Amino acid sequence: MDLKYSPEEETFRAEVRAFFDAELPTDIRTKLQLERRISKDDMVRWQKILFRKGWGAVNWPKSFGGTGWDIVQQHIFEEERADACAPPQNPFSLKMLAPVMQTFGNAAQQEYFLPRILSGEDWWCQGYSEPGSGSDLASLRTSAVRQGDHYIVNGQKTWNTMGQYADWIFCLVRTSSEGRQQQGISFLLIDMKSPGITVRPIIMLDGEHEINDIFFDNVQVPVQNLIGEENKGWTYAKFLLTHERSGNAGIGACKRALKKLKEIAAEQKSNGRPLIEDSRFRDRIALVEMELMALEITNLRVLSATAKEQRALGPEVSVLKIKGSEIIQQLAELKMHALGHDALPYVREALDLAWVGDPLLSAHYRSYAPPISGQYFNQRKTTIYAGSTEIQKNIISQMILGL
Amino acid sequence: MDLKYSPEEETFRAEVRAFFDAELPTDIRTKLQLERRISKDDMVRWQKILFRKGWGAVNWPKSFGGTGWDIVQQHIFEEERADACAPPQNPFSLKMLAPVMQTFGNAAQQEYFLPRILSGEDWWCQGYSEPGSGSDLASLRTSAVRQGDHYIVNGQKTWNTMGQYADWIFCLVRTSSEGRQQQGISFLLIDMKSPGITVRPIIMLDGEHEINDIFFDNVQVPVQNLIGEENKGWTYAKFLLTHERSGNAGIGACKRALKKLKEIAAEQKSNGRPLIEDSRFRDRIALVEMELMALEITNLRVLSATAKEQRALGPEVSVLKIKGSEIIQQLAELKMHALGHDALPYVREALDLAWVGDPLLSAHYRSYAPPISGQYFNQRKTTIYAGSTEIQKNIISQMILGL
Amino acid sequence: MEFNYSEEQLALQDTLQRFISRDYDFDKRRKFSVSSLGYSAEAWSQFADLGLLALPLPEDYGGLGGNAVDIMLVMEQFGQGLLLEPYLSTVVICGGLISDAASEPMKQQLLPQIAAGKVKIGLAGYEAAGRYDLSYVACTAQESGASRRLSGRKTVVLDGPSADCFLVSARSSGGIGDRDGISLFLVPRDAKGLTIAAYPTQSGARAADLLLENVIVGSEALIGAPSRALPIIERAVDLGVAALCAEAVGIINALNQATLNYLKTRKQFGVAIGTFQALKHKMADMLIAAEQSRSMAIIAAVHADSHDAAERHRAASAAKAYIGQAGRLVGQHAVQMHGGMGVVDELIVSHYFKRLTMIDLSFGDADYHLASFSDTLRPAS
Amino acid sequence: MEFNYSEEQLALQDTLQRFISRDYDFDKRRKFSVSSLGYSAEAWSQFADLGLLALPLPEDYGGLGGNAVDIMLVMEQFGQGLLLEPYLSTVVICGGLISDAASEPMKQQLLPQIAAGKVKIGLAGYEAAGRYDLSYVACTAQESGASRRLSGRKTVVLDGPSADCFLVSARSSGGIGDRDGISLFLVPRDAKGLTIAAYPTQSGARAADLLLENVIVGSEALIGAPSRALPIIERAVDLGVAALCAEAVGIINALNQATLNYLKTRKQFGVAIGTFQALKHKMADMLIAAEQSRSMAIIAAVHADSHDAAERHRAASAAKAYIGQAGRLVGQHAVQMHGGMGVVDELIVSHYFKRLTMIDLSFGDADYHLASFSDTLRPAS
Repeated sequence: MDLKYSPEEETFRAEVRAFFDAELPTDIRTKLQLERRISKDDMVRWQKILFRKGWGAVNWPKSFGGTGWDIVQQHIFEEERADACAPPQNPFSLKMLAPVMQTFGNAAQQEYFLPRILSGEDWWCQGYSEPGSGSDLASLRTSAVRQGDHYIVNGQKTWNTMGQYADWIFCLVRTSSEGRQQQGISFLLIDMKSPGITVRPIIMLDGEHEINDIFFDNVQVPVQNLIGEENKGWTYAKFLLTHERSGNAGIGACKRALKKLKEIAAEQKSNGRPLIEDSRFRDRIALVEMELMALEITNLRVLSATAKEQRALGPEVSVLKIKGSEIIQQLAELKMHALGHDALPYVREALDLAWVGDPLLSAHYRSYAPPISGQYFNQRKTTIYAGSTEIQKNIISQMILGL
Repeated sequence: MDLKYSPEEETFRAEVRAFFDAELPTDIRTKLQLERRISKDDMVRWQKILFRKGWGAVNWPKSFGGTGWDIVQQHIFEEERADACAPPQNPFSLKMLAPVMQTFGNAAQQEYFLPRILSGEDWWCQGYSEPGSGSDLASLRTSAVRQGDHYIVNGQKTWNTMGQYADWIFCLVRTSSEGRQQQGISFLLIDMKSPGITVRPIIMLDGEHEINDIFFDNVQVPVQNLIGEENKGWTYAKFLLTHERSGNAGIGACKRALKKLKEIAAEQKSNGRPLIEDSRFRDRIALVEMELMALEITNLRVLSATAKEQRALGPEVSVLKIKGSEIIQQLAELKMHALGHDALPYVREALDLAWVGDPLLSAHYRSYAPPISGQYFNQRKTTIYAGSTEIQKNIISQMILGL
Repeated sequence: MEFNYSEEQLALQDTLQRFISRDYDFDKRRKFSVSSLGYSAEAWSQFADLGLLALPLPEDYGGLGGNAVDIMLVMEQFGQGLLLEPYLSTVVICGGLISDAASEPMKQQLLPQIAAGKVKIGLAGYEAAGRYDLSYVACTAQESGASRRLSGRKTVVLDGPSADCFLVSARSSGGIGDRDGISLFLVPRDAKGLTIAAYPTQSGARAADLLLENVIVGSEALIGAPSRALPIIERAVDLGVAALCAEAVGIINALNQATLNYLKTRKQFGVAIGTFQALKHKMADMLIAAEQSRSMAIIAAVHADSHDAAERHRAASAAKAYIGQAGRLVGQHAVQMHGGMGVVDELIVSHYFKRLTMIDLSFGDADYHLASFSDTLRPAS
Repeated sequence: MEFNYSEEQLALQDTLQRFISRDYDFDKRRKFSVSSLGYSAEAWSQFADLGLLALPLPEDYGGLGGNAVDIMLVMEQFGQGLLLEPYLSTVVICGGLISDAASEPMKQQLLPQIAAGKVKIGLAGYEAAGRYDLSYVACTAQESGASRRLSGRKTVVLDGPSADCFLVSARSSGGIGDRDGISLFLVPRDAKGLTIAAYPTQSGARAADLLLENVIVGSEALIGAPSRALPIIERAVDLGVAALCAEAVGIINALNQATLNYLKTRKQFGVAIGTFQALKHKMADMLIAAEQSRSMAIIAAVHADSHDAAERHRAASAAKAYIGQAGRLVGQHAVQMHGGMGVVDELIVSHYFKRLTMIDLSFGDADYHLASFSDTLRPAS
């Protein structure tokens, strides 16, 4: 038993870190350091930089232009990314759609779409959930009716993240009402510029616009945009969901948030002394840090076992998803509590890096304070989306415990 | 809104306290103060003293020789009892059987049994649970077959508390297998001296003998020992269970345990200083004390509402049972943690007041330490018996929330 | 012992409930929140007409002589309706403080005005580096003849933007953390040298930071004895804490009701999600938390009028700490059980959740009050 | 990175598992526990034959030169089987301490004996008033010529009744709580002036309190530098803590297995209770706790051999604190889900529960180690 990374892995980490130091644009880095808003443009700029380096898709096989990195390398890359305050890449195209397309898509689809994802040319979003179908995804009702060379799509998708920027959307649609719900579902690629698509913003509880309702009114979709076979979409969907869950432990993001929490607790004062010297608050930090220490090893144990056994990630990722989301929520909550009264102000403009701030507001309010309460509110979603904690526990009790 | 007791109630409290000061035998008081074993004899002695005072049954109407006290007076009596370190009375006869007998029993039964309970002459135990029937009580299988003037009883009861001392046992038995499980149950009074009864001790995890298995092998029970009607026993059983749950908040016992915890935390040392000066441990005490402050008021709110509306206690007692059992468990756990290493020794003899102790053992081990770890282990039962916490939550969600 | 509201109290509760459903539904509340004022001026004058603003003030000064239990009843409705008006600041805390400790002329001048809804006042008692400690006062009050010159910063003054004047704590003597040496002054918003940085809060109300640069006030502006103001400020804040606890209880019950309805109506896998035992038991936990929180709010209210400062503060801290934790449990469960619908701005659920969170963070969070309650368990040595 | 045991380690694990199922089932364990010795002398000599006792000791002294991960593997099985033998005291802690710091002759004398199962040693490091603080040493070591006179009390010396000798910490200089001034001495059980009060423990093993009255020891009894023994004691205790964490992980997994079986077989209301979602989700929480605890035990074991004292102690404290909490959750849930069967002496479940509880209370409970981990987060100032 040995927790040390191999010399090769350490060299790899150094290379990644050096690259981030050299290539990550300062304005983007600063935005992430101060946890301010980042734009689609920021993310695309970064994707193009990674693409030039040949790191456009860290989870793809070389054959499709990916890095072909093993699962530990991907973990190291993600850890360094978070630590370097580099933006995440678009997960919908790289982590969700691409594996499906590479496994079930046809040559034409692979040749056209994958390079455009890699280069940052196309921005993809996801069309899964519907108002009536959250945890019970298979009950979806958006219909696609075959008419000649097209499907005519009607219905509504919701909880669509960053669709307001998207060139394309991949959707689960109902192409048959025969048999079990799961049997009538197909996987369609839809051009967001198609007539009949309306994007309606959904404002989150933190006041930000990151998700949308998307309405389809007789939208024409060429049949060649069907992935795999008609009515086989549920198979592809489940395949995608496992890939989505992988890496959901978010160790890198948690470590970054813990670091930030400690900085804030050292800055904030309680009765004139640094808050972190208050043993009660320090204990709260300690409890989360211990949980994170454990999860980092649990995560690596799962990854290395999976790698060793050459298999896809199994239900054990539910453990990672549950713990990872709890930890990131607890860290967000502690950051907020570290602020005390200073968590109360809500200054939307302050979330833009450009904002210079009212000189009257206490100094820290012009540095780390503005995004923090909003983050706590926003992070409540992490135990809800991508399979709520309740769903994950159902998966564990059924697929691991056999209950 | 007013939390103060009325002058009459305060006078009553003073009277109760004075009585305990004057009449409670010192040896019994000391046993409870030091949380040592008490014997059946101690409890019977105390019952006779209460009986002489006319306080033999605080929850009975005057017509049956009870005190006729209202629900608040009963609460005050119980609080003072715990605080004075007086023993509890036998709940099986006074709180469970008696109300059933007074409501559904016939005159002959009432005239024969109730006075003997009051005077401490008869010791009763309960025959409800069976190995296969815990939470699912109605599935009980112990059978009573009518033969002339007798029922012939066969089967096994378990989790029988203090049956080793009992003169009588009241049992739920199956007199019919027709219709729904609940419809074939009857309520029988059985003389423990009857041939065919075997009592087998069950040792609890703390090493103590407080419960038993009771086996019935063709036990003859005169038909006049049937309560109410044959096959109507389930109605009486449910009636009894509500009465059992009432007062399960155990405020008095919790307050007494909290007091003890604080004494121990003031005695025990951490690095030479009193443990209670350690803010981390003190916070643990504070959290339970707050919970208890709240429960005391919640309990009184329930009692006074019930009294005002002249009704029996409803499902809200489930709230009291859940919280009361959690609090008494947390207090037992904190008492154990206050001991640190000193919680490890297990000296059975030390639980007897007579034991003088090995002078070598640290002094406190001859005062408060011996029973404490065992109490923590033993108290785990409180969230299991009389309707487990899970059952109580089912009751709340069904009967209060309508889920 | 009596745990129910009196007839008059129930009548008032009923009036408030009807007012909210008629004039203060969630859509209206949303508009008030984003209006320039940040609340409804109309509602405020209606509160004056209803006698709400006079309720806790002494009868000799145009008040109705109500007590902390009356305030509890009102604040519970403020919670249910997520009302934005500066009742806590102006009526409960500053009204209480002035009734308690102000000079006769100041009472004559201000209390009838508060009752009539003509004057609003904010408490400027906290400073950034002091966190929740009212004795941390770096803001200075220098004598210059009969008057005082105030200089320093005050942070997150609730309802500050709409206040006509402020009660400002400043140090006449002693070191920054000393309990002695703190004085309290009435400062009009237009005072020379006073700058106000206004902003919205996370729960849709308004607050402000204050900068005082040589603000001159006369001796008539003094409230309570010079250098001896901390106890009266603490008393008013305990009263405010009890009121906040009642508001939280109102929200907790509203959230439980909303969640229960959602569990009964939202279907997944073909059945109402309220049929899943894991959610049933969580809902049961929420009910228990609500009942225990109400008991704590009662304790805080009943002791808030007590003149035994230690007992009063102990009750307030226990209640605030307990309800801070219970509110966290209920708020997080309610959002979680609403799934996606719990994290969008559209439904009131997320607004209840945010307000509960901000209540915990106001006037000392759960950990702060746990600490001050815990310290009372120390054996007097 | 490698998270699996090596081939040899797996072979050893397999041997131990077979040993337990053959010679140490629950009924046998019960007999050993109430025997006069309190454990199985036969098992102990088998451990010697299997090389378990030599495992972590240095090769130069008849040991096998194993590391903390080997100990982890062994202790995990000790947990699974609720083994009672004094492995932790004699081999892990005292064996480690002697290998680490004893004089050459003492190593020559004791280590081969330990490996052969001929000598058992207990650590007498704690005193009643010191709680979990190893620097709290009131027991005195007075110089008298070449020898020392030891006087004082030591509390809860694990496996003390069967120990042939003790490692006793005593103060040569400084105040009671000072880190400096503590020396460590080897004291035979028959030493004149030493009285041993033996008793069983709550988890079925044995322990003792020691009274030392002018116990004379020569300079050859000294372990490590005089007055400088605390760091070597702390290192050995960290090793013991890592071992206890592994034992706890063994118990946690055994409890989860037992509970899962019970959920699948116990029927109520006509169905297996494992079909109730509330219990399913609790069981899922227990699985998560077990996985996280294993990760923590690995961290503690891998760092236990580190010579960076701060890093080693930090890992040990984090693991002990985390596993203390996780063990509490698993133990209490397991008992609760077993209902009445969880609180009786008859089933092994309650014995696992009691052992987990006592592990938490040994060598510092969860709160103690949380505090010492938390203190490492203080910015160096």
